[in-house]
Amino acid sequence: MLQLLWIVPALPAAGFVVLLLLNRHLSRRATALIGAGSVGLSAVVAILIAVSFITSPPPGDAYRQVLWTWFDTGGLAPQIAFYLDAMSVVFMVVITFVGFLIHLYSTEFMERDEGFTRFFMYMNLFVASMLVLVLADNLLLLYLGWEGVGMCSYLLIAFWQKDVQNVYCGRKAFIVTRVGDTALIVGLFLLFTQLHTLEIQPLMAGAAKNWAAGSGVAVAAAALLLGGAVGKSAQLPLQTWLPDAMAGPTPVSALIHAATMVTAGVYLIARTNVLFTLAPDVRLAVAIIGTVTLLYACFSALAQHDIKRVLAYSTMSQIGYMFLALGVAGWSAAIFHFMTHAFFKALLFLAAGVVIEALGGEHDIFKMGGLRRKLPTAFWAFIIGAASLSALPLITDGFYSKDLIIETSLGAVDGNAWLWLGALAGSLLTSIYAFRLVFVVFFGEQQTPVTLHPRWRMKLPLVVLSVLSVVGGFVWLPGWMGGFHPFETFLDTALPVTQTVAGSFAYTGVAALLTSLIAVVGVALATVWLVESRAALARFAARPTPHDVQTFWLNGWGFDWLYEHVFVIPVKWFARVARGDLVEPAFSGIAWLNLQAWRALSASQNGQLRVYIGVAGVGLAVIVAFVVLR
Amino acid sequence: MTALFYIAAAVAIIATVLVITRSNLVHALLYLVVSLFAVAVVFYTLGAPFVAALEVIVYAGAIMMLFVFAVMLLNVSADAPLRVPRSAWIGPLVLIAVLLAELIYGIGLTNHALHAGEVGPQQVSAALFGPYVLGVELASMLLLAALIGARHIASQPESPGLDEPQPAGEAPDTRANEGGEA
Amino acid sequence: MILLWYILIPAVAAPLAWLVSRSRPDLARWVALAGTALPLALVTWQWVSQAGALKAAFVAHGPGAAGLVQGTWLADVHATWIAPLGISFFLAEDGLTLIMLVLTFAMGLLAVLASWRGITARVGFFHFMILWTTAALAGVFLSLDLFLFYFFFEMMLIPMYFVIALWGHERRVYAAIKFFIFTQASGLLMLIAILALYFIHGRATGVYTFDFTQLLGTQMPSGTAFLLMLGFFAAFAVKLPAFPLHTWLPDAHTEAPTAGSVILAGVLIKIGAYGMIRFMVPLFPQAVYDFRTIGMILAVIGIIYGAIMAYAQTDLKRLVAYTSVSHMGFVLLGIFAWNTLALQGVVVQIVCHALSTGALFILVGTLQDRIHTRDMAKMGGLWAVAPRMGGTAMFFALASLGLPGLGNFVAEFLILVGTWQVSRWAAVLGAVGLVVATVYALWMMQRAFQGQETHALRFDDLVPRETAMYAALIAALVVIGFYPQPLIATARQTVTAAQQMTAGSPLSPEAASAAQTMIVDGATADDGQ
Amino acid sequence: MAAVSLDHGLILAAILFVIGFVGLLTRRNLIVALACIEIMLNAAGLAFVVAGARWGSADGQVMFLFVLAMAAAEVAVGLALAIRFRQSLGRLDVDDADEMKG
Repeated sequence: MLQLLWIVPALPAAGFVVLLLLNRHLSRRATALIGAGSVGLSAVVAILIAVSFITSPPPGDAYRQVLWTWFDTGGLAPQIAFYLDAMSVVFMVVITFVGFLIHLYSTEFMERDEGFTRFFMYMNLFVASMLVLVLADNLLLLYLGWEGVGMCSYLLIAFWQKDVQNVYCGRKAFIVTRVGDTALIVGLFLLFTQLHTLEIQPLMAGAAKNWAAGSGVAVAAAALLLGGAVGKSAQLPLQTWLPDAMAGPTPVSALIHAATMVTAGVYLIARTNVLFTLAPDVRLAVAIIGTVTLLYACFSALAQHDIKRVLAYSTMSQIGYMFLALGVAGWSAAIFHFMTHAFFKALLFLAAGVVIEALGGEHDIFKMGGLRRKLPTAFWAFIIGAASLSALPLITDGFYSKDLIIETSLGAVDGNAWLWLGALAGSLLTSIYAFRLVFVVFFGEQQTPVTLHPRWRMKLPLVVLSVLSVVGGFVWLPGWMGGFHPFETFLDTALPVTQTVAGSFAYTGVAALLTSLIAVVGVALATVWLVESRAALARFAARPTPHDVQTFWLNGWGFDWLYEHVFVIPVKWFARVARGDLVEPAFSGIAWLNLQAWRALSASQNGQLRVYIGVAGVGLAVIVAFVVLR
Repeated sequence: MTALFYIAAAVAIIATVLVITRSNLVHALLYLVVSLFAVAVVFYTLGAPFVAALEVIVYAGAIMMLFVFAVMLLNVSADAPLRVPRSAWIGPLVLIAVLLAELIYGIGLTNHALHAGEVGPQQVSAALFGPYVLGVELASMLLLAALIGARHIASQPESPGLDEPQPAGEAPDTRANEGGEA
Repeated sequence: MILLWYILIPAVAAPLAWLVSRSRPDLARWVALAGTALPLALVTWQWVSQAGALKAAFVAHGPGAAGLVQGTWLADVHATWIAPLGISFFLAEDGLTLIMLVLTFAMGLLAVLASWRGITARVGFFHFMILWTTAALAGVFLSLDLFLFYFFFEMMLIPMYFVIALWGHERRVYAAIKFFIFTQASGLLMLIAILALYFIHGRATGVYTFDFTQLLGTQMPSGTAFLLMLGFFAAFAVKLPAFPLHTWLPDAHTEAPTAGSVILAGVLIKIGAYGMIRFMVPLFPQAVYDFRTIGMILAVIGIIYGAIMAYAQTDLKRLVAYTSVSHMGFVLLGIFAWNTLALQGVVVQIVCHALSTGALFILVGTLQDRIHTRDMAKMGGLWAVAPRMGGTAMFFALASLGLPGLGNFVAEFLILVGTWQVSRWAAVLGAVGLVVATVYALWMMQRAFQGQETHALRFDDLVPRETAMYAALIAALVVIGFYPQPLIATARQTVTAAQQMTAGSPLSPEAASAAQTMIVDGATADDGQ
Repeated sequence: MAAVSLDHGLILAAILFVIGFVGLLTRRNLIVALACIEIMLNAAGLAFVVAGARWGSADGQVMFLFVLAMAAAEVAVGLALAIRFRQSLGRLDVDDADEMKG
């Protein structure tokens, strides 16, 4: 069964190729069938492989499949090869399965769009690239997938390319992530030069063997990889592209900018955990970046009007949690949160997509309202998603994973109280903004009429994801709930076990109660402010200081402004100044000098015969003088 | 013979000076004939009777005849400024004074005696058709080319556009005024 | 003997094309097609049939063999020509030559195809020029006698000048003269260097010869060697073009007809890289080593400056031209890094840049034929009008920015990883160039193809002839992106031999890697404490 | 026997030459200019003959003959040009012939 591994990425890739070649000759139905079908088949194969992997683990708990040698020169011989271990199984299944649900959803969501085929082409290519990323056996192939998803992200954000604003957002996403990618590829140079391979497992073994913990080269390598991860996962300071990425169609946001691509950074760090273990300083940086980002994103989310931007900031903040987990060596916890987050965030986005579609493309939450009765499926899906995002205790999958991260941030050997407090504060803010969204969108007065109701292909994914968002967390229950944790056991075959401080406060029921309480308090606060005393809130928000703060948060804390002035404007200025080429004057200068010399000499060529003779006479005099006086 | 040389030299110089100073073109040409005759005498005093004869026949005879015909054809007397303003002489005179001084200095007044006796037509012919026969052939080519060229140039019909005759009214005045610089 | 055919077929087809055009202009196109397709088929056949020989040559003469010796060639022609001056008619072919020949004929073929409809004036003379260029280019890549090399080097200049000056766009004469002066002036510097080398070698050994294999290892004072190296560098850097000698390129590319741009970008500027690998570095390894820092600085400036300049342009073709400056910066970087990885990267870059940039030029050409402008301000939203063209442009834009999975990425990665082992900052700055490449490539797509279509332009999408050309190029780039090994294996022997010629100098990879190891060990030891 | 020295002969040639030269510089009439050229050529021929006379050799005279042939050719072409000049410019002023200025 495992030998079929290559089929998993090959199916969506084949879908891409077929759609590309037959582009114009396919009906919408056929396009949908190929687009969604290839991913669906891929999901089936992936699940079969996962089952096979779990029931009869291959030797060493990892399976490696070599397709061919990419190239071989100068000691560098990366292969087109896939590597399957517990972590890649999780990623593979989530990507294909959630990917399939979103494709299914898209067949209805995009059905009236003129770029229907193009959409599925890009989506299939994305899924294929993402699978290559998570299955890659070496870092170069991983980089191929990494850039491939970046490109698809660009193409899909800019999908409605008639609007230049969308194209701008796509470009911004690609360029900002590419800044991070540059750090990653430099990291690859460093790793290859030092360890003479790019294959991940030997690389990690070699690093562990040759490098001392905290050595400069390990820190440099880890820091460079972190740079790539930060760009892709929209963490500070390369986070500015993600809110703008919401310009793409909603299923794109759900698949790429919530469930899968943005978590590639998490995957990369978890995959190269050995390096990060060797570089404690960088790992601390990961934790700090995660915590700061999650708080930053929570505050920004509170101020947004655009339903998708709220969700984008919430994605950023949830990935911040994952980074926090990675930073304190909670590898498995981060992967766990990745999975639950993929379920509930895809759910939220898809539900938001239903709302947007139903209201004829309206994004502003303050023009929604009262949709509870009109769109019950979306409402319940959204409630479940928001509850999961807020980590309401026991009944949501978000609770189990986020609670685990909060626990780990204090209870792990590398954890500390500051990170823990940050995580708790984030939890409170998350519940507030999540339920602010619920209350503003679904309660109160209806502002815009509903024009469209979702049919089964949009409803089914919502239902499935709702169920998963509830039960998805039961695979890893906390210690005080009985310690049922098959997911952890499974991941432990691929990832190091988190070192915890025995008897830490974090693992007590009291701490769990505290985190649960905070989530509930957040929901309660949102209820009070938005349902009971909305007018008072509006009055408060209208005051100068809160208003300024809100604007500041709305604009993502001025990062766009900063980057615009530090990078974009100087480069544009230089480009404008240098348009005619700065070197050109040197060469035109030579030409100009020649021209002047020509002018001067041609002035002597005046056509006056007697002047010529006179000059010849002078010349004669000079020559004769030279001869006779010598 | 010596005296004859110096007299002939003096005549040649004076006549030549007159050639370039006369404003009447025909007069100038006649002085040129005088100058050429004087040079012919010089040749004779130098013991070269053959070239002296040729000087008279070809230069003073044939070439000057060409000049006179040309003058007659062109009716030059009605033409262009033949009188040269005094100031126009200054520059050229300074220049040639320098040049002449250099030449005389270079020649040096060392009184090399000339070879006694004359070199007659026989010897000249022997040399001409001996070692210099190639030169003679080339000279004949040159003369042929000149013949054809002169015929061609002089007879070419006027091509419009390229050579437009200048308007006759204003040109002479402007030219006459600026003649001084040289 | 097969080598002679590579030069003779296009050289004979050239006057033939001219002759037949007098009676039937369209026949000239077919003659030109045959004149490029035939040698292309021949060289491809040779490549396929001699793949084994290449491998054997590598195994037999590979590591440890004493450099470039006769017998390692796939084929050679060695005839006396002007014996008293030591000039011989010496053609030889190895892996790199083979690749360059394939490229030459493929680009010639593309140039003919790309001008099938675009060129209507003086059809016969145009194809004469194209074929003549092709023949001269084949000669450049084949000759190992420096005099012969210079002869072909200059011979190719003239038809190119006419192609630009006669069939170009608005400022064609200016561009053609600029191209000519730059190339000619720098070529003369190379001639001086060649002659100086000839005399130095002759004085030292008594053998006056232009034979490259004999001139190798000529002893001379380091100052002299440096000056001679600069002579070669000037010629090749202008061709490449390297910053700051690049300013002829945007003008020439912009004004040249499509076929001219394709040959310029595809093959002509690659002579710079080829000449450096083949002649400059092996002849003067120590001087190149002394020059390395400056060379790398120029390369890095070229990468980033070229990319920013591309971003700054409003003329689509000029933009593409500046991307060449940026990409050739990578090539220069790889050559100065001079290790296996970087050199193999250079070879792949040579091929992939020809394919991707050649395609972009054809694309701009087809676009210009249809809408009669190259000004991006007058475009926008063209995707909606011609989606196939938009998709094709997107593909080549992505190739241009070095997307993994396409050949350009393999090339740039190999170059940068090789450079990293020599100079870290150069590799990092080169990688930054990739970000700027993203900026210009996407900016180009936005200005020309995306956004609202406001100028009410209506024109045909790609016709089958064009689709076939692009499909071939796309396929080639994807194949190289995922399986560049045939290219790498073909060039391996050349790369190894070239490196062995410099084995005694500090440029050799052994010396570099020894130094590198020392640094690493030192760093590790320090950090460990 | 002869008190005529080589130097005097050469000086005579030089004087005639520079007189012709000054005429060329000052006179603007094309016919006079041609005449001046004849003077200069004649002076050159004189120098040849003088030099030949120094050694009693025929070479000097042979050279004079060549000069003579050249002068004949020159004056033929020159006068033909003068006729054309007159036809096209209406005058014989050499200063009118400045169309070849750069």
